Amino acid sequence: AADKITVGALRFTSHAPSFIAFERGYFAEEGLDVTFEYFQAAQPMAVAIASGDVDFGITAISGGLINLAEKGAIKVVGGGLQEEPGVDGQMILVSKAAYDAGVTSPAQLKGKSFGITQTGSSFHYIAHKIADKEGFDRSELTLRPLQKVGAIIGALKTGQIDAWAIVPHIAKPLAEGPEIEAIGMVADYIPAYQVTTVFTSTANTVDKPDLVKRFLAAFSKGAADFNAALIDKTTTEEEAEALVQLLHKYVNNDEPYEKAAPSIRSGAMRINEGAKLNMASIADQLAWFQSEKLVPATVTMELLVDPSFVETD
Amino acid sequence: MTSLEQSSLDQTSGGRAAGEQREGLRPVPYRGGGFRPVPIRLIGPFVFLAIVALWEAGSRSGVISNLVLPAPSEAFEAFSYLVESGQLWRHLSASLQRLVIGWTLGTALGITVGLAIGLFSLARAGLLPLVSALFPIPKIALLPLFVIWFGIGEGSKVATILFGTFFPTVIATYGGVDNVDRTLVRMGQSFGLSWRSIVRKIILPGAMPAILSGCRISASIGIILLVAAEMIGAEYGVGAYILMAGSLFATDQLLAGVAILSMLGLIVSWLIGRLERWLLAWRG
Amino acid sequence: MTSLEQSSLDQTSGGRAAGEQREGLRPVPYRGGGFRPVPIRLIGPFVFLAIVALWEAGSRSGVISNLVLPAPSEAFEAFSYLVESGQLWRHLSASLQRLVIGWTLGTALGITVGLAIGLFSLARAGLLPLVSALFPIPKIALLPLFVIWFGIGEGSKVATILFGTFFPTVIATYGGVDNVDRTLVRMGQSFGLSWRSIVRKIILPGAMPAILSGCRISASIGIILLVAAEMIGAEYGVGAYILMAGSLFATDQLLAGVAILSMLGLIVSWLIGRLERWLLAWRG
Amino acid sequence: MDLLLRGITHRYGATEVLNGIDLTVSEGEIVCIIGPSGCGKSTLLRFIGGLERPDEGEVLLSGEVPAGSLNPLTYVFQDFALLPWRSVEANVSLVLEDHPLSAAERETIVADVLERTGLSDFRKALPRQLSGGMKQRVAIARALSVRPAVMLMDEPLSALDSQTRELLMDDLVALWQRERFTACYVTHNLAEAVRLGHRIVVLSRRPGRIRTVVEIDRDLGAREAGDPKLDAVQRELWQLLRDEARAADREIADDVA
Amino acid sequence: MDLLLRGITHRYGATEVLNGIDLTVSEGEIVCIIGPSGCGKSTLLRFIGGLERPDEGEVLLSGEVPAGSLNPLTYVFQDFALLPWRSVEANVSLVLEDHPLSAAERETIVADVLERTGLSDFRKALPRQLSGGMKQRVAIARALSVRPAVMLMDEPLSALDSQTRELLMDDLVALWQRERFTACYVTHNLAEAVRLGHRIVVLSRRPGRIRTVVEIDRDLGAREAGDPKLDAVQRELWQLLRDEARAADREIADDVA
Ligand SMILES: Nc1ncnc2c1ncn2[C@@H]1O[C@H](COP(=O)(O)OP(=O)(O)OP(=O)(O)O)[C@@H](O)[C@H]1O
Ligand SMILES: Nc1ncnc2c1ncn2[C@@H]1O[C@H](COP(=O)(O)OP(=O)(O)OP(=O)(O)O)[C@@H](O)[C@H]1O
Ligand SMILES: [Mg+2]
Ligand SMILES: [Mg+2]
Repeated sequence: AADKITVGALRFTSHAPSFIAFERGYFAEEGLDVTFEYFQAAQPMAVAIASGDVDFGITAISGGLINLAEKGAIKVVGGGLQEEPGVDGQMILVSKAAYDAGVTSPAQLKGKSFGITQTGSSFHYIAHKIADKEGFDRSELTLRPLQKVGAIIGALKTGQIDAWAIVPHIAKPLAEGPEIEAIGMVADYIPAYQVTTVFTSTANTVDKPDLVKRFLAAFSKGAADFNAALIDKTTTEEEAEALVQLLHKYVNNDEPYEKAAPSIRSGAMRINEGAKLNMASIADQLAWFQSEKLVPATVTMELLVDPSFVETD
Repeated sequence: MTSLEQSSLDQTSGGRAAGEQREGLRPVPYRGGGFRPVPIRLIGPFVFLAIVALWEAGSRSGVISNLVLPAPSEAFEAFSYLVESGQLWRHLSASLQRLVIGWTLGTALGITVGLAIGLFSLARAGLLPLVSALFPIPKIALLPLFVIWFGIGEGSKVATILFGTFFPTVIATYGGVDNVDRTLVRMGQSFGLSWRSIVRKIILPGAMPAILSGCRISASIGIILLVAAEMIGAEYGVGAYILMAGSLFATDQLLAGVAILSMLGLIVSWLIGRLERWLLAWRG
Repeated sequence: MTSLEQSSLDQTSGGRAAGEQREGLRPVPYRGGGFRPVPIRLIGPFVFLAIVALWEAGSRSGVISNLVLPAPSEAFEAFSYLVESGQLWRHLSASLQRLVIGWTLGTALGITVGLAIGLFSLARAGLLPLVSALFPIPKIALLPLFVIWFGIGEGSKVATILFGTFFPTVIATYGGVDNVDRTLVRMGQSFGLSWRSIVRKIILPGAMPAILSGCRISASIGIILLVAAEMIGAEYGVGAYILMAGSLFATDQLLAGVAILSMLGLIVSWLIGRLERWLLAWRG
Repeated sequence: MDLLLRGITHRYGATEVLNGIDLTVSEGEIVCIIGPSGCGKSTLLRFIGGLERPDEGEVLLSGEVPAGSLNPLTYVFQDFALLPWRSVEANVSLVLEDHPLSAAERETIVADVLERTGLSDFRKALPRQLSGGMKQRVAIARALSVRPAVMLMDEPLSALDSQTRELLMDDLVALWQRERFTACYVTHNLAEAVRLGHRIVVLSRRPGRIRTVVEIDRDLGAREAGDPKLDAVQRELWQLLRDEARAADREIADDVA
Repeated sequence: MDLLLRGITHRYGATEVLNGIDLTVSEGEIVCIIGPSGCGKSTLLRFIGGLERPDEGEVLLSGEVPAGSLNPLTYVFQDFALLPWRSVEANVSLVLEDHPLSAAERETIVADVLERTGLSDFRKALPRQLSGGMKQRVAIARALSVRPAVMLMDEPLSALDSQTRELLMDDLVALWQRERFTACYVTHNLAEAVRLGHRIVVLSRRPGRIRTVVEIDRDLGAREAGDPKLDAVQRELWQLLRDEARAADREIADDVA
């Protein structure tokens, strides 16, 4: 019989490979009986893996995830979304007011405020990487934890915060509106940024390495389909359309298809082939967390990552 | 001394002066009344409609920007869509199930612990400080731990509501037990009633008004906590719907969700009112 | 009939039988007592210490995994670090400022509106349904709108606490006004006291016990809402500290933060107790 | 100053409470109003004091208000109606504060009425520290402080135990002998009525009508317990009231009480 | 069955409430206990009923408990102590439910006592629908239902208005004439004591001591209002109590009351 597993998911395009693998039977081919558990945010997903409610998750590396790894509960086993030159990646946005006041490039962000969801989130990391590259002190960028993406959007639209960075399927429609301007790309500040990773419980990596391998295999097939249709555009338009329709079942499904399809398409970013993992990017992120004292200095790459399942570089 | 017989001849007279003519008569000044607000019918609905109408007009004319507040009609549209698509029932049934289970368990446990604190010195000395210390802890703060303790399924959601309703019920119950008229208890003892009889027939019914008003409070806390409870891995549920609307900044859906919670609150409070009228009919 | 004089010679005698010898004497059975829990000293602290000790032992021995619950000593360490690094004061002062401003405004507004509802039919008919409908709305649900309305600075944080404390104060105040003994009001009118005098000297002091117990409730609601309020753009504050600890899954810091809120609640409740003892000294 | 009631009739909802009451209270006399429970005695007193208005009929004043009377029609309530948060003297001064009096004048009046009611030692006490009898004395002192033309007393002694009641009756008699106040005195207690009333108005069961008025012209100071004539009046009043009292007692309040 | 009190002394904290009370209550007699407020009358009654234990002294029973008595020492309380959520019949049946009686037996007893107290028409009424007098009748019916050997009555009529009190006194006399019950009757009201007591025990102020015991051997049924001898006893009792009553009245409760 097939192994029953639970996969944690957000209703984002970044989770498309799982949805595709499920819909096109790749999981079934690997003998996996998958049920999805949906989350509103990434952090609880990490906790759910630690508590054993969920077997696999895909999300950005956050402070919470590292702390759970430090407690020996979870491990990163593969790569997900990655920034790549030439593919629309995360964008740096500023409010109209800030733009009019002269913040037309990230270099002028010194002394401005920057929206993040929570301390230790990927937004936090991005903000500091921008400060580092532009050569001003990290503390010159005022961080505003607003918990939710929606709250950040509201704050940015009304000019209460000056800047933010976000994935393209959210950034593009915002930048087209009158209240917000795009001033740069995150990829310029964090090259080869490993945005999301695949992770699982430590117990799975030890007791069921085979299960992890099979999951990653199916996931990789889904990622390949996704990249072919929406990033590399090597498939026919019909096939791409079919894929978008498939994804609409999971993503933006509270909007009519006509409205949802463009945002699904425009939001597509490359998913690592074969769930390849960029170890350098992860090491950089870990180092940043430690430099900000958000995670104990005792966390090592070995505690955080189990590189035995996928190709790394 | 006029004897009774004499004056009783004069049964209809109000004394010597009634009917007599006097000068300088004036009525006593009226100085009573007031300090007793009386219900004025239709004012409530009128104020409500007026606010909605003004708000709608403000939204349509652009005085109230759509960003600040969506028009009531938009919120209503979002609500209609929920009804038509059948999603309403899905959200509502998920939330109601959590509410009913969490509230029932929390209330049952709360009444039990409250009775123990109300009846036994040891329970009071040992448990009351704990209850007082744990009561004011915000449940959202504990969510990350709840996920570990109770999982991301229904467990943690029910637990959030259970914890939220448990403490106020404990406090209402032991307060109610404390306030049961002690002469009734002494009466029971003086007739040789057993301890069980006294608790069952005197203490419990006597504490019932307080317990029910505790239920009223815990039910509204339960509804409020739906949002917090459904922060963790809930796909359906009114709280999850509101959170999703909030994170998408879909203010029309947000308001529709809030209105659903508000109506849910009114309905639950009405139900408890019925229960009170039934259980406390003796109060008249 | 024995005359009074006769029997009063016999002043110390308890009647004909006292002292007499009888057979079959037995004491009346005792059947009173109980149903009045008495305080037992030291049990409270003992239970508390026992729980902490057991928990610490459980954590050290590994029975309670670090993932499930950090040891109390770890939470205490996190707290010590807060104190030593001076961060405690920074978080606490930020939160206290929000709490004091929001609670003061909410309470002042709440008492005003509550008095109006308690005194005027029109206010009652118009405002009470609104208050009842808005009271049970969870404040977290409205956070996205609060951000738009009041900004992400102190405005929205104070507003969250203000809204949270306003409604219970309104309800406590008008309930208190309703419960002021009407004979006292009639007394005031019968002596020709002015409307202002009656409100100031009879209604307000009479409603004071209810208003103060409303303050007790609203203060704990304010403390609970600190976490929700500091979800939006707060760098410092106990709520922000707890949220950060939660998002980093730093459970030791989380517990330290929760303990700080708990202690804050106890201190505020103690302060209100002092205020009650001072303002309500007449209750004895 | 006299008080005239003409054709007072009143209904609460569907129940008629009072029907065609005509009555005069003359200066210096104590009129006792007795009747079974619920016959409208308190309602009648509220009409007299202007706290409520009858459906029909009128309550009239005739003659000059005595000079210096701050509140011509002044109540003494059954449950004392003292503000529990004010001391004895502050409870008295409460009813003077809205009048244009200097603090010294107020202080003089308060000291005077407390002296006259034997409360000088209790000035600073709070109501909860006092026995029922002392509380009612404070209420009487408060009533005296506004120099009433007519005192409206609604069962002023019913909340007291019987021994205290005796003591206070003595006090009231002594007070009347000194001050000759006018009063409308509502009571259930025939002994009280016979002891304190110059005239006793007997009301019937609801709707309250005047059944009879008994005049007792023996001086209040000369009325002794055990006086056979007073006893006879009291017994006859009881004959008159007994059946109605029993009927009132056996009444079941309807569910919407 | 007789009741013997021997050297009852009791203290609440620092205040001595009762001192050296010796008393016997014999079968078939009503012993009235009177005294000023706070002299320990209710406390004494609680000792007799076994609801509290005195610091010193003992309360003893002598003789056989009458056959069929379910609760030999049975209280009637001043404030009726009816369960407001139970109807009249359920309030009576409450005290039978813990005894091994069949439903039919219970029903017979309830019907019987309600009949005897004239409450048959009120079986289904709730306490709040009844007047004070009827409530106390229910309490008496409840007490009768357990066939007491001694009734312990703590100011059973003080919460009633004076007319109802008269009616209930008549009822109690009639009841005693039929049933010859034994009772310890605490009261403030000398008229009640003189009307109902075979013996009247006068207590002093706190600490309560027995000052005197007055025996009145006129049959209860033959005692009429206006009987000069009874009046004389009542007046003499009042002479005895007046000063202490006044002193008790003028007591200030300390702040920790
Ligand atoms: N505000 C009111 N609204 C409706 N009914 C009332 C009101 N006040 C009194 N009643 C009713 O009117 C009747 C007369 O009441 P009132 O208090 O005047 O009687 P009373 O003679 O003073 O009785 P008691 O001897 O018990 O004091 C009663 O049946 C009472 O229930
Ligand atoms: N449980 C108690 N704890 C402390 N003091 C008490 C207690 N019960 C009674 N007292 C005090 O003991 C004294 C006697 O009380 P008790 O009630 O027996 O008097 P009483 O004669 O019945 O008075 P009353 O005539 O007012 O009913 C009072 O001063 C009272 O305050
Ligand atoms: Mg009355
Ligand atoms: Mg007593």
